[in-house]
Amino acid sequence: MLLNQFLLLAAALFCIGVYGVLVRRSAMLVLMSIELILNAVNINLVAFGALTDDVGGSVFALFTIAVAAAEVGIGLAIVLLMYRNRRSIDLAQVDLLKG
Amino acid sequence: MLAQLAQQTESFVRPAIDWHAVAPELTLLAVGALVTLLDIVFLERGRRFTSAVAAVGLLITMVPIVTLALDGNDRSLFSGAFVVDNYALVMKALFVLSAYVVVLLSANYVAEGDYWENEYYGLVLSSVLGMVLMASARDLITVFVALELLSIPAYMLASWRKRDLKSNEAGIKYYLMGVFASAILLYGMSLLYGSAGSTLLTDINSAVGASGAPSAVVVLGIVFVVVGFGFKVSAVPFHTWAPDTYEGAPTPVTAFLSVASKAAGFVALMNLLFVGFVERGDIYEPLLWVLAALSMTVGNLIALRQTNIVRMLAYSGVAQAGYMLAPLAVASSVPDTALSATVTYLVIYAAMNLGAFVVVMAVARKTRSAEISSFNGLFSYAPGLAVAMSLFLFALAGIPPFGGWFAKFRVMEAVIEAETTSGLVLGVVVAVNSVIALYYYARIGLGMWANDAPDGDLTPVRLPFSLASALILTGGVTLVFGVLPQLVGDLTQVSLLSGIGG
Amino acid sequence: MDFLNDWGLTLVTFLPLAGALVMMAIPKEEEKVLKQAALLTSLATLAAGIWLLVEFDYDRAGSLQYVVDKNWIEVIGSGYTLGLDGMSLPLLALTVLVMPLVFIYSWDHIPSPGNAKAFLALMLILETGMIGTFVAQDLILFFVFFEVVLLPMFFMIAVWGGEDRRYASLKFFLYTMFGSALMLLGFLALFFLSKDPVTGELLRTFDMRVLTDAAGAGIVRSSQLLIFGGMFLGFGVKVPLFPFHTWLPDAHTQAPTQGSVILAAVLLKLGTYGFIRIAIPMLPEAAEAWAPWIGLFAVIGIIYGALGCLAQTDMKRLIAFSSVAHMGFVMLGIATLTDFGINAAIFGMVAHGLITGMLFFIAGSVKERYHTLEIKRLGGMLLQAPRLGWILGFTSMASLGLPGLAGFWGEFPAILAAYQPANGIPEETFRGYMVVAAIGTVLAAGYLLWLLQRTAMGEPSEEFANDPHITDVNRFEWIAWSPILFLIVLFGVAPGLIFDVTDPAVVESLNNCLQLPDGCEGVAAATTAMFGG
Amino acid sequence: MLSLFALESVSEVSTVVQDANWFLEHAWIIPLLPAISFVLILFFGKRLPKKGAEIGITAVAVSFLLAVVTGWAWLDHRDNVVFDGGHSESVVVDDGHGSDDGYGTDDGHSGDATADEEHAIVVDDGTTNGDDRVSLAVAAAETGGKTEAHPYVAVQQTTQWFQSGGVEFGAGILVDGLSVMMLFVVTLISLLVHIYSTDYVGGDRRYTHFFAFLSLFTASMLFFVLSDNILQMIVGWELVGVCSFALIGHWWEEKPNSDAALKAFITNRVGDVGLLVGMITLFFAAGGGTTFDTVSINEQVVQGNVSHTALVVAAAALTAAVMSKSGQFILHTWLPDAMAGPTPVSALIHAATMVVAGIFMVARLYPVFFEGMSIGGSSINLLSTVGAVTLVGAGLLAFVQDDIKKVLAYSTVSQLGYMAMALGVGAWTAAVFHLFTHAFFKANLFLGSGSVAHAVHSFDMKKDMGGMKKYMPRTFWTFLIGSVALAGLPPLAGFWSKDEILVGTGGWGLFGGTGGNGAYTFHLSMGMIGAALTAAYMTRCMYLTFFGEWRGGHGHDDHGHDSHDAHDAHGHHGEPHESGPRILVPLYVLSGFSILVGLVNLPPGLFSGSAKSPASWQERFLHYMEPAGSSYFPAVAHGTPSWSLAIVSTAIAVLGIGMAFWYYFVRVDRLSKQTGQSLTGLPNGLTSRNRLAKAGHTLLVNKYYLDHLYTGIIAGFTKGRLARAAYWVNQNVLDRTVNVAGETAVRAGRVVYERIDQGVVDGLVNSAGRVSDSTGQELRKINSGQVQNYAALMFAGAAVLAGAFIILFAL
Repeated sequence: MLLNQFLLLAAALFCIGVYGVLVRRSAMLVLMSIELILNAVNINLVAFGALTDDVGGSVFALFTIAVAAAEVGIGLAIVLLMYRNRRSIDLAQVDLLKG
Repeated sequence: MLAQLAQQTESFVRPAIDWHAVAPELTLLAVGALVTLLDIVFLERGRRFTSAVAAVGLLITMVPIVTLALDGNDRSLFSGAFVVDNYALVMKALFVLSAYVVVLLSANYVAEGDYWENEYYGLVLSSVLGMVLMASARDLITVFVALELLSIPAYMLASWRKRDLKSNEAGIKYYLMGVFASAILLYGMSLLYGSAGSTLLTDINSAVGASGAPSAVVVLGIVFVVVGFGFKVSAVPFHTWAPDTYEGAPTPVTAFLSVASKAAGFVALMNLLFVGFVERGDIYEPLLWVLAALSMTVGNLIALRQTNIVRMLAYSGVAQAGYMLAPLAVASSVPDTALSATVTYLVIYAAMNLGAFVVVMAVARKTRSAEISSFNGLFSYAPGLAVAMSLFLFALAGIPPFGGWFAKFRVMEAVIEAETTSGLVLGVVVAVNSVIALYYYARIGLGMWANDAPDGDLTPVRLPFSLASALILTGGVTLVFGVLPQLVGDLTQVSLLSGIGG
Repeated sequence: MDFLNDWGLTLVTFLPLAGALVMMAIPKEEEKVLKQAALLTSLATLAAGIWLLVEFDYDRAGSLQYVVDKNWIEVIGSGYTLGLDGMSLPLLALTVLVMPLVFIYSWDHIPSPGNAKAFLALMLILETGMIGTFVAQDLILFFVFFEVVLLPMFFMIAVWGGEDRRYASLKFFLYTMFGSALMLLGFLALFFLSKDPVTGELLRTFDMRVLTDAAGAGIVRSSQLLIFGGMFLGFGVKVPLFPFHTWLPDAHTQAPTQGSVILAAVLLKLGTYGFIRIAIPMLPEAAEAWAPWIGLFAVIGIIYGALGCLAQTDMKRLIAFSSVAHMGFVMLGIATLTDFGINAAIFGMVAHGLITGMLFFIAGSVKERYHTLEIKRLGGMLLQAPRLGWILGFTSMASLGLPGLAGFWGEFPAILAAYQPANGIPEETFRGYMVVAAIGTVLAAGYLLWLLQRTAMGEPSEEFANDPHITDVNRFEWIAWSPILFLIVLFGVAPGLIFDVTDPAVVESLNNCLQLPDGCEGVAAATTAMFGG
Repeated sequence: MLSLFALESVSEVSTVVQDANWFLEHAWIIPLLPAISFVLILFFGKRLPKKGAEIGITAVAVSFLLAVVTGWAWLDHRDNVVFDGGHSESVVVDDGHGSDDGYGTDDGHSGDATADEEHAIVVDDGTTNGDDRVSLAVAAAETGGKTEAHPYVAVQQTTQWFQSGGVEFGAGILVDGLSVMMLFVVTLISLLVHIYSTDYVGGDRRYTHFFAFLSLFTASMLFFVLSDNILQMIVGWELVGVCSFALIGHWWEEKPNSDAALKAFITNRVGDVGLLVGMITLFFAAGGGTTFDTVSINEQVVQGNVSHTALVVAAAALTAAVMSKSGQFILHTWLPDAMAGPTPVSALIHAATMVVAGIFMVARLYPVFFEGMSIGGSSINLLSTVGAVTLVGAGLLAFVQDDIKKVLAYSTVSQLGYMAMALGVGAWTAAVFHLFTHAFFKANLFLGSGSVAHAVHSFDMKKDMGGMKKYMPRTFWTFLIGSVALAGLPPLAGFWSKDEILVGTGGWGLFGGTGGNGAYTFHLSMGMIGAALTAAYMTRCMYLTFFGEWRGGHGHDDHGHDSHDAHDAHGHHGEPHESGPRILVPLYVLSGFSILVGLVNLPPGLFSGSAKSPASWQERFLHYMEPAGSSYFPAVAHGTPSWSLAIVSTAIAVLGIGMAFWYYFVRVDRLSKQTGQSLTGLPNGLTSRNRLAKAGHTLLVNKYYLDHLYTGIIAGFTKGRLARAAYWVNQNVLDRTVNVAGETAVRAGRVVYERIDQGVVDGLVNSAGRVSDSTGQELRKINSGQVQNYAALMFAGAAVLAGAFIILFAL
């Protein structure tokens, strides 16, 4: 019974994260939303791991956290570049390449 | 306190490592480290030899791969999470060699640019390391780590030209879509882990493969995983990033993305399909059928209208991904043929596409533009290049005697061997699509031969040594695979099922 | 003799390719040397061809000779097998003969953008593709050569063609590619489904000989029909059969003279050869089911082609449409599935190759002199260039099927065979086809003589009245044309030369149909009902 | 006198032999010589002194001699091929046929002759002393006065041409009475035409071409005549068609000439459709799908083991071929237009030889027609009706022609109608005999008209001729002989052959039936009318050309609408003068034949066995020509000639002449003397009536013309309104339908090409291209550049797929 609550929480977090990515115009907030999704996944993993008291789940979560950190670093670097070149981090203006 | 800690860890027993199996990865790691070290030590002066070191390093990594191949028997470490079998070795060789060609491509391209050059090779090598790892990954965590290891450097490579808006935009788009897709993939993996209780693909297969209707969690898991890799492979509807990123990114990086990272995507997808949920064919076959048909048709249709050669090659890549997905759509009925068909296609596709990019870069050196019209009259001032480009284009279109025909033949063979109506329909779709594709390939060929050069200047194109050698390598491979397909046939006669059985 | 046995066919197939590679070495400027090299290669191939013909054992014409069987791609079970028998011999001879003549003709007729090196090299590659297709005895090898032919022809039309050559070349390439892609699906299905008639286990081979002996045993009828459908599309496009013919007029009108001659003389025969070598012997049951439809399309083609010709204003386009009509007769001969009909078809192929090739040569020379092929503007050729006029008259007589010339022996036996098709096929329908085909000959006389009247007879139009460079036939043209004219008469007077060679091979290829348990009747009921014969 | 002939029983065994007199065996040399001469003229003609003419003439002359000798050998072969003296040779009966008397053919020399099986029946060969006596017991007792001891044995030589798909393609010659007669006619007239053309076509630019094609024509006609299988007939048939195309279009500079040539060839090809279908049906139904051999096909038909429907189809199809080739009613329009060719061509091809090819084919395959049309016993069938209609129709049309050659052309069409009717009613010998005689006097007339036209450089009787009697007496006399022969006045040739035909119709019930195969009274009456018409228009033609004053030459310089003789170098004006010897000699020879040739086939009953015409003299032509009693000829009944019919037919001919004579010679002549200019007709009567005729609706002219009423009704009417109406019908209905057919084909072609080909079929292909192009354009919009749209698309794809698969599989 306990598991469902966790899964539901993770699913909710996941949807909020996705919503954030799709709607927010500022690159920073999109990055944050992605972090949100990744954390939702962590909850999932840990919940499953706990259910079957198998260490794999938490190991997987650890890896996810490490990778998420790396990604955010790179993400921020790229957004910084964007700011330096365009003076704004509004994703809507980024449409030079299309068609 | 420290002792207590140490005491707890005695119970931790170090897993036995078969160093020979891990040799390729280690050598790559060493080369990457060396390049970074050189960059730090020599700073500016290092510009000249970093690319040479990277190239030589890649060739050195081929040595352990070849020894492992000669050794012949499959090896498995970490209780099956890391497997080195023929299939893995072929893919590792493919990644390393395509990386080698990309390094050849970028040798003077990057040098001519005014950006800091050395990190470029470091990133490329680390990305290749990720791909090589992916080839042997048979465990969710390893797959995920390998995927991220090859993607993150790729995001940076995509936005390599810091001050150029287009490269920056390419980087943003690739990054955001990439991270979003891997998030979805991760979510799917977590569900799979949940239902199987272990991250090992073989365990997942036994859990997921239970007979009877699969639970919603399993279905969702599989779909999200396939979506994740669908992005990587640029299958429609997850392909939208590809054209913009290819156009924005520097051309060698585009070549790298379109060949190596797409191949890595396929490797991951195949690992999961053939090892992870091989019994669950009833779910992923229709899924992949839809993706394959969509990718082929949409990719080709959009490519008809392109005016920029790189965007056209992007969409052509999307269509080729569709062709490669086709055998996977009948994988459960004819697993071995499907696998070897896709692997063959990957190998030949790598040669053809890299060759095409070589010529694109060579022409860009003179015309300074990637527009298709800039190719007009190429035959009049650079007949060699024109013939080479025609060779690659008609290979991509699947016209014998160039390599592509055998790749497409193997795909059609797999699809027909399945003897299912969906297989047959997919075969017809492949046939129709190869005709649509032929239109835009032939149109460029036409332009090169029939039209006259833009504003008539006929100064011949001077090829630097590295570009020339890359051209000869890829051209030779494409022609040889076309005329003597048996070579690539022996190479790609692989099977993943033995992994589970063995 | 044994050199010939194992190297003969490989030599004759790849000699032109070797010549093309040698020409790569010669620099672009020395056109003369290039032309000599090309001519020399094609003559060497001709010599090799003749040597093969001489050594060919004619009383065993039914069985394959000079068989070469090496492995090529084991992984998909396809081998490098070549062989020559009565059916492919005349077509090989035709190819090997026409090519040197084309090279002689192009001695001083290199079309507009020049670049003789590429033009001649492409033609040599084309020759390899054509010869390869006729001698291949393995489905995949056949497919490869079948497609290799496309590329050089595409470039010849695209680069050296007429005004809207791009549209025509692309259309030609896409159309044929579509057909051959579906044909490949048919080959694959045949590969996977055909079973050994005796043991019943899967054959899994592309070797034509084995598949012909198996004759589609074990494949359930519906899939046989489907496979034959794929092959029908693939070959039908090439023939060109009625609904798939729209690429031919454009391709011919835009192609350079040499291109049209080769296209008409040999390329159209790949399709029909495919039918008699692959489609019919390997799937006899399906062949019977499809025969009335093939006959119907063939007959429509005859009338449709003729009506098309009557409407043309451009001479070359008219000749192209006449090819549609002629190939209609050939396909009618094939549709009867009798050895008499198929013999007539093969003869029709050779005759059409010579005659229409000749017509295109003349069209090319007229274009060379008048710079237009607009029939309205031409006229009075018999006055200004009498020999050219008479040759046009002679060839159009041959083309409309005047007995005593080659054309007649292609059409008359086909009409004769249509009276009594193989016993599995509805006879009344085919007798209807026979009458329509006979009416077709009248239309043929109509459009050909009308063309002759408008171009050759009458007074020359004032535009060209005293045009200096409308000269009569020059030296190279005579050398290039006289063998063809001689052969048209020779085959007209002594058709036995071809019939004796092809007859045993055709009987051999058709005897599977007779071995079917219920002969060919089994299918009759279904087809008559379906077709309402 | 009245005894009907008993039907001779038909022999079971094939009466064809391989070896006979050397000339009969090697008759194939005759066509070979002109063929060689064609090749020689083509290549070396230009350089020879006489520019090729001499090769042509020598070749035809030698062939003619050979033909004569072969004819002689045939007569000898026909006579003493049988019984030498009293004793009869013992005959080994062939196993298959249990008939009372078997026929044995000497197969001794099987060495050289390739006799195929069912023909060779071994007989203990008697002593073969040169004339290969073959002992044949007479099948049935010959009735009637003649003791016909000798059966009719043809000579056949076949070699295997090639073999395809189990079918034997043989090539060979079949020499019997019919072919020998044709050989003689073709070579003789061709020789005379050759000589004639050396003068007539003298200055022409393409003189050598003309002779080349003349030789080719002769060769192909001879090849056609000698052919022993129906395939060879088709080949000969079409080769002859091509030569006529080339020769009609000899002056192809003017469009009307090349139009005429085109029309001739295409109409022949229309007939060829019938020929092809007919021959193929025969090949399968009668030849058993293995052989084309005429003799075996005929035998199968005669023995009755061929289905009647197949025979009806074959006969109908072959009749269509005859209608086109021999200018029968519906498809005759090309023949008058073919007059655009030079006159020698018209004489040789469109009078004597080519146009009778159709008749020859019917004669050769007579059993097919006899059974197919069930000629014996019925009173009407397709062939005879077509013949009769053509006979009268063409006769009428001949009345209104101004061009002398057109008159003769329509007269040829009508005479061909005669022959077709004769064959249709079963009078085989009469038809062949009429063909034989007609060739001579029609060629004579054509060459005569050529000689006149040569002098006045136009063919238009009304404008440029008249009174030629004074200027060209010799041509006048030969032309007169020809016309009288054509009109059918006794003792000349025309009378005998026409009378035979009328006898053959068997319709003459008044004074006792004349026998024959059925009561064809309708055809008899048409024949009679035809005879009258022929006589009438020939008199008109004679008057307009030779009598009255010369109308041409003074003042008007235009040379008539279709006088293409202007091409001759020597186009001088001034008084017309007699033609040179090379034109006149052929005329003399032909008129001589026109007189004598009729006597060849004196009807037996006529002189009731009087000493003057002993039995051996009577019906020589029948004796030598008709393969009575042979295996490949049906049992045909022969009509007995009767006095009364002969007298009535002559009277009608005289009546025809009289009427025309009275109208022209008396009234027009008197009027033209009064008015001083030489008129070509009664100005007030005819022209006014012409207008009336042309209107065709107004009531008869008011009374004061009543005195003309009588002549108007009989002479005028037939000459005026009816003939003009017939001509109008011919031009506007028949001829136009042929031209309209051509135009509709072209228009249909354009419609098919523009609408269907470019529109539908090609359209589909192009539209497929356009559709994929535009969808490509739409799909491009997916890449809007907004990265968040991409993310949305991706997630939407994932969500949709997940949802669908869960619903499909998991629930």
